[in-house]
Amino acid sequence: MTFPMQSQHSSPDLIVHLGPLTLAHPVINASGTMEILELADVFGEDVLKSPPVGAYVPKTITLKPRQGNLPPRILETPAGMINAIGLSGGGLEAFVGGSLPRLLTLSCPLILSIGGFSPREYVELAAGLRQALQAGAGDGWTQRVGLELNVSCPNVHSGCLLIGADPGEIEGVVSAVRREWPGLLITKLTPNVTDIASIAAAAAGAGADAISAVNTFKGMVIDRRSLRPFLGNVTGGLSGPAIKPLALRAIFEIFARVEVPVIGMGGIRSAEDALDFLACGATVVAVGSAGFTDPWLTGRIASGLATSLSERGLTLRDVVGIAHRREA
Amino acid sequence: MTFPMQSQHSSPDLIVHLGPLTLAHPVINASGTMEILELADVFGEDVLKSPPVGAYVPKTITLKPRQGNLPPRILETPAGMINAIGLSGGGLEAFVGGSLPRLLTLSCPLILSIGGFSPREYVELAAGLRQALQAGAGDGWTQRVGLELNVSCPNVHSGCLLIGADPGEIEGVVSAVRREWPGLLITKLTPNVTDIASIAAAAAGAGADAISAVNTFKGMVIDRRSLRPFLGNVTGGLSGPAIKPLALRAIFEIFARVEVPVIGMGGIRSAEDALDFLACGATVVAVGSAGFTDPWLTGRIASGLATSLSERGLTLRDVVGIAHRREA
Amino acid sequence: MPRYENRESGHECPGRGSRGKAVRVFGWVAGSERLGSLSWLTIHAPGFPAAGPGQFVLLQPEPPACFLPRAFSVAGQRGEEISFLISPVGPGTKQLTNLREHDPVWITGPLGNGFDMDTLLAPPMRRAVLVGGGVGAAPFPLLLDCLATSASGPDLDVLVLLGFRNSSQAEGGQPVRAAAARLAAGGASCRIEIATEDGSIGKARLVTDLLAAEQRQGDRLAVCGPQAMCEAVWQTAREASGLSCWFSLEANMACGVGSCHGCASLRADGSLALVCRDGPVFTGESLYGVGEQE
Amino acid sequence: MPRYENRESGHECPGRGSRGKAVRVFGWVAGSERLGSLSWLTIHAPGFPAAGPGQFVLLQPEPPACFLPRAFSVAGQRGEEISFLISPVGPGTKQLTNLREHDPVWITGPLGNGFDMDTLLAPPMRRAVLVGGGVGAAPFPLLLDCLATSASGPDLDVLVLLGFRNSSQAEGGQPVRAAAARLAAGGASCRIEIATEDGSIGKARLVTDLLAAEQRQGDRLAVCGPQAMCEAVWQTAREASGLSCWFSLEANMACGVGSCHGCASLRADGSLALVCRDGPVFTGESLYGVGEQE
Ligand SMILES: Cc1cc2nc3c(=O)[nH]c(=O)nc-3n(C[C@H](O)[C@H](O)[C@H](O)COP(=O)(O)OP(=O)(O)OC[C@H]3O[C@@H](n4cnc5c(N)ncnc54)[C@H](O)[C@@H]3O)c2cc1C
Ligand SMILES: Cc1cc2nc3c(=O)[nH]c(=O)nc-3n(C[C@H](O)[C@H](O)[C@H](O)COP(=O)(O)OP(=O)(O)OC[C@H]3O[C@@H](n4cnc5c(N)ncnc54)[C@H](O)[C@@H]3O)c2cc1C
Ligand SMILES: Cc1cc2nc3c(=O)[nH]c(=O)nc-3n(C[C@H](O)[C@H](O)[C@H](O)COP(=O)(O)O)c2cc1C
Ligand SMILES: Cc1cc2nc3c(=O)[nH]c(=O)nc-3n(C[C@H](O)[C@H](O)[C@H](O)COP(=O)(O)O)c2cc1C
Ligand code: FES
Ligand code: FES
Repeated sequence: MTFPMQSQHSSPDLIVHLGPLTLAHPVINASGTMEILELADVFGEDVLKSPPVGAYVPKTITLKPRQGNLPPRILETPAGMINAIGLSGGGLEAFVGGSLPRLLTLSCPLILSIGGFSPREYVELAAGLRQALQAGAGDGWTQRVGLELNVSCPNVHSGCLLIGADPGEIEGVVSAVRREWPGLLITKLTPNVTDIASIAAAAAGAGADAISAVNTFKGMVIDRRSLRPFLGNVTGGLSGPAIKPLALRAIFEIFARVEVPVIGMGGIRSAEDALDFLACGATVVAVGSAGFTDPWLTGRIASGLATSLSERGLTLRDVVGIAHRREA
Repeated sequence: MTFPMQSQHSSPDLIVHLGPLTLAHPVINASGTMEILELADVFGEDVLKSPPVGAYVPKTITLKPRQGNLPPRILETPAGMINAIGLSGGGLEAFVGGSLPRLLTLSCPLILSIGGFSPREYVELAAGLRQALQAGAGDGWTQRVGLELNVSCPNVHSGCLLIGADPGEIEGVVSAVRREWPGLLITKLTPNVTDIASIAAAAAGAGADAISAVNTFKGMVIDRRSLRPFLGNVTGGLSGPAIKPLALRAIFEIFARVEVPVIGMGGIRSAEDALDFLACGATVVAVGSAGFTDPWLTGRIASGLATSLSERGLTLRDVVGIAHRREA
Repeated sequence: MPRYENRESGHECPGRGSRGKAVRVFGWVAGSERLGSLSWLTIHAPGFPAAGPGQFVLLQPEPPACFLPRAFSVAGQRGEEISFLISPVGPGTKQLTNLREHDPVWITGPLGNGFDMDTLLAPPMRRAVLVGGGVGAAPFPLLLDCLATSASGPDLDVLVLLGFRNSSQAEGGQPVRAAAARLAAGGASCRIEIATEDGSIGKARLVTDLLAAEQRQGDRLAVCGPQAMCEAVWQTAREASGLSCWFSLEANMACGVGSCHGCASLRADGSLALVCRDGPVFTGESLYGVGEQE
Repeated sequence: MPRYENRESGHECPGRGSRGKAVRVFGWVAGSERLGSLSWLTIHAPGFPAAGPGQFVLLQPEPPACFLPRAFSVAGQRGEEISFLISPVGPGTKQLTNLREHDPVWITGPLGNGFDMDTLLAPPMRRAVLVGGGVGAAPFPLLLDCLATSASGPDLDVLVLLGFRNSSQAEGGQPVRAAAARLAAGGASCRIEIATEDGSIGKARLVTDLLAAEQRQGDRLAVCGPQAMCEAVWQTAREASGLSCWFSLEANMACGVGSCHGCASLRADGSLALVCRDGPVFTGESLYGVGEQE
């Protein structure tokens, strides 16, 4: 099995700090697009020993178990894909009892994504995870585990998307979770808004340590035979290279507005794409749908970044936000 | 030169009424993407004698002449393109004195698109065009000429985009123009908003006879060499197949909210794509960027629609909005 | 001589033990043949492990015409040469069937559970019946080769029922014929019946007509084909008694490995299964339940 | 024998009168040859009218790898066979240079103004100097063929200066050589000089070094190449007196016909020209002005 050279993608040039977390390189996976325990089942345990990601982000965890939306749930679209999974998973208890202990053995930091259907649910999820980590992860766990608030899933019919589109709601959720969660707190934003930068500012103002953007763009597909909505859920979220220019614009605007670090994503499939996001202001980049094609893509992109930076004679630090500065 | 069979795309099955206008078929061009007088210069006058479009929409007219943004202004993106033209053109006077008389000889209806930098400019533009048409287009011109308010261009730094994102501003502009313009009045919306349906409702409430959607999605591209913004204008508008799922969702939501007819566009390049938009609720569809590849695409799509409808045993009327109804 | 012909049935069936051994490797086209409206594509995939019958792979040519790779049943394997039976229905399958020798292709697999040979052959074994519709015949050459190398190979009684739209699609059945001949050459009893919907071969009938005429108590059915055919097979099979059925399902996939949760399929009990991880092979009971026929 | 060799210079140059006569037709690849790092692609385009030198077309293979077609100078024409010199720099050009015979391609053209032969040859005509950088040599085979068929053909004095990155790219100059030979065969005086940046042919120099050494008062320059080269040629040419220069520009294009206003290029006076409609050929003065050299 081809595996990115560990020596390259953990090269010191690529180390980034995201609050208390230290990442060997700035390329992580996007929530919901890489289940590393499933990869281990299919490809073998090696992936757990040397994960290709700078930090690992599991699928968004909900309070209760959820099946998600009815099929069909995905379809390829021009240069992208649409999905309407609708947050499926075993819920908090199953996660804490099942996956979490195994994930805590990973050599890279862990960023846990949570999604609630009310502000209260976010708080319960954060509190539940904090308790589990305090009990099972040993001292200093806040240096290895962060929390991402998914207030941006377009595929559930109540709750998080509505929160994600309103600065006031965002403030409420973020500040409530902030009181429960001592570690790195990230807020993941939806791009389906008029002004994403002001939502980012609201989240940062309420105590978010970092902003993650973008979640998917709300779209739909028509079934060619019936001329009815193709997806079981009618609408879904668009991702992949198709949305990259839109995501870059969002990162550019957020970086210009807030001081906290930005995790950028949307259509990344190469080191060049990753550079684009760094240039717009992302400190860390995430690979989503393109990782379906190649589960090791994050590692390959990290290697490519190292090469590209050294060819350009630039450091990571030089590049982050460079698109905001005039040419020398 | 290959030309769509006139017999097919003016087949009576495809005739649509858009307010007082009668279109031989429901496939028009999107403003700014087909300059029919230029086509005549390059390919010959035939295109003026039998235009491939159901109605012809020239580029958005501004009050004063404008050069538009600095180059580069366009780039291909995955399954699409980004542009930052920024409304270039000779302005109202040049249009009225130059192109308008020739365009009035077209055999299809004309939809004039205007863009202002303040509500006042929209009113002046509408009044100027009305006067020119009253003077030069003969009685009954309102049956041949409509007006589209472009309140949605993402590539100019003041004015229309701001108007297009705010229901209150929209109401102001539409109702002011409504007083000046006796004919068909269309409002073209930007998709760069949290809730496009409520903007559509505001426009319809203020007197718009139809809604046109979508204009381009605001995005940006990074120059690979300099890592600075590629476009002269920093940001630009994304169009093409990449955005089709997003545009369909917008049409679906607008149709569910307003009673007036919808002109749907965003990534259409085939009769199947056109059907998707009709199914979501568009009465008329517009071809934008895909027409750059083939200036006769509108006519071909109309032919394809006729074939596809007859294969399915459906009329245009059956199809419009069918995605909102349960399967029989 | 076509690639699927006249080869020894040399495939060592790995059983269901191939989990944890999948790879993603860069291979190339070793051969491509039109079989009527279908195609037989062979990829040379360095280091690719032995696939079980009913397992699948993800294929993506380089450069790809599509964003996502596409899923295909392993139809045959000889060491590092993996073959597929492909129906060109859209851009992904069209690109694959138009590839030429040496064109590069990424291949990920083997994936999924596949047919459980131990259960299929568990005593009291009477007869294995393979039911395929169209390109659903794809997993059967490998399945037949695995039967040929199984311990009970020479004692087997195997019936293959294939339904095709027309004679052009039926040409896609040739690799199945070839594998059946190899199995029979080893001493097993193996018969193939073919139905075409348009009657271009024999009279016009469906594969379920063949099944209704042939099925016997105790038959073990391995089924692969369009959803409507699978449901019809289940209805037909329930009219006989004591039949066991395994169905290989399709679903739109993105990752193929359980990461995306996109390939969900509804089970009889209302729960959702992931076709790539929990399948693609499911028992008839789990999919369609044991309730009354409507 | 390569396609660009040993043919009569049979092209009837249409002058600038081809506006209004462009077509969009479905053609196919009649031939494709690698010339070092460049490619010579010939499309059979039924009904395609005669193109003038410096005019361009839009090409898009079917199915296309890119959303938009790509612009290419017409490099040669024999009736309905149109040839292009292509440098594979990105997905569009790579798809084109990888096409094989009979592969289908949409072609739109001829587009743009092209070099104005009447002005180029207007008395007092001294010498025509063709200056090309890299794939900027593309329009010259057609330009030379047009010169060969022009009234003053046999009396002409023509100098061709080509700059390439290295010897591999310089192989792309062969069609220019072949056309120059055809022109010389008709009696004209025609010489070619080649410079390579890495010195892999002769010593390392730029095409502007050649120009500086060769240029004479009254030369008429037709220039095509990267933007930096064009500017350097303008600076060099202004050191001699009485030179006239025409530059063929590139710009990202979508429509190629004046519909999208995307291909704008800044002129010396601060106004914007559309490269596809107002160009691609512009005078040096209009682009770079007549002001002082910085
Ligand atoms: C486990 C498994 C095994 C498989 N094995 C084989 C095999 O051995 N051989 C084989 O040929 N195929 C096999 N398939 C099917 C194969 O994966 C698909 O045919 C392939 O993905 C099609 O890709 P495409 O790009 O050609 O078509 P696509 O364009 O991706 O179309 C895919 C399917 O979706 C439908 N579709 C796409 N868009 C729409 C829309 N807007 N409305 C309605 N329907 C739409 C199409 O009709 C088509 O059926 C298998 C699938 C699975 C899951
Ligand atoms: C009138 C005219 C005539 C021409 N004649 C010829 C000819 O005869 N032969 C020939 O080979 N070419 C010619 N060209 C150029 C040719 O059209 C381009 O090379 C072609 O469009 C490239 O397409 P592509 O898909 O291969 O590359 P693309 O990927 O489209 O790249 C196109 C160009 O844009 C740049 N680019 C793309 N994305 C970015 C980014 N994010 N940041 C910075 N830069 C970027 C690339 O570096 C490249 O130079 C001509 C162009 C014009 C306008
Ligand atoms: C199938 C699928 C499932 C996803 N699930 C989640 C999720 O559970 N939580 C979340 O925050 N984002 C989820 N996303 C969004 C991605 O994390 C990411 O924000 C988005 O896909 C954009 O990145 P991409 O274009 O690289 O895919 C999902 C995306 C896809 C395609
Ligand atoms: C180059 C270009 C120029 C455009 N100019 C205008 C314009 O002048 N007025 C306008 O209302 N829309 C303009 N648009 C937007 C289109 O009319 C259309 O709304 C958009 O491109 C989506 O359709 P498409 O995906 O089919 O291109 C322009 C789009 C492009 C690509
Ligand atoms: S295809 Fe991704 S979970 Fe099955
Ligand atoms: S390329 Fe569209 S105007 Fe020139």
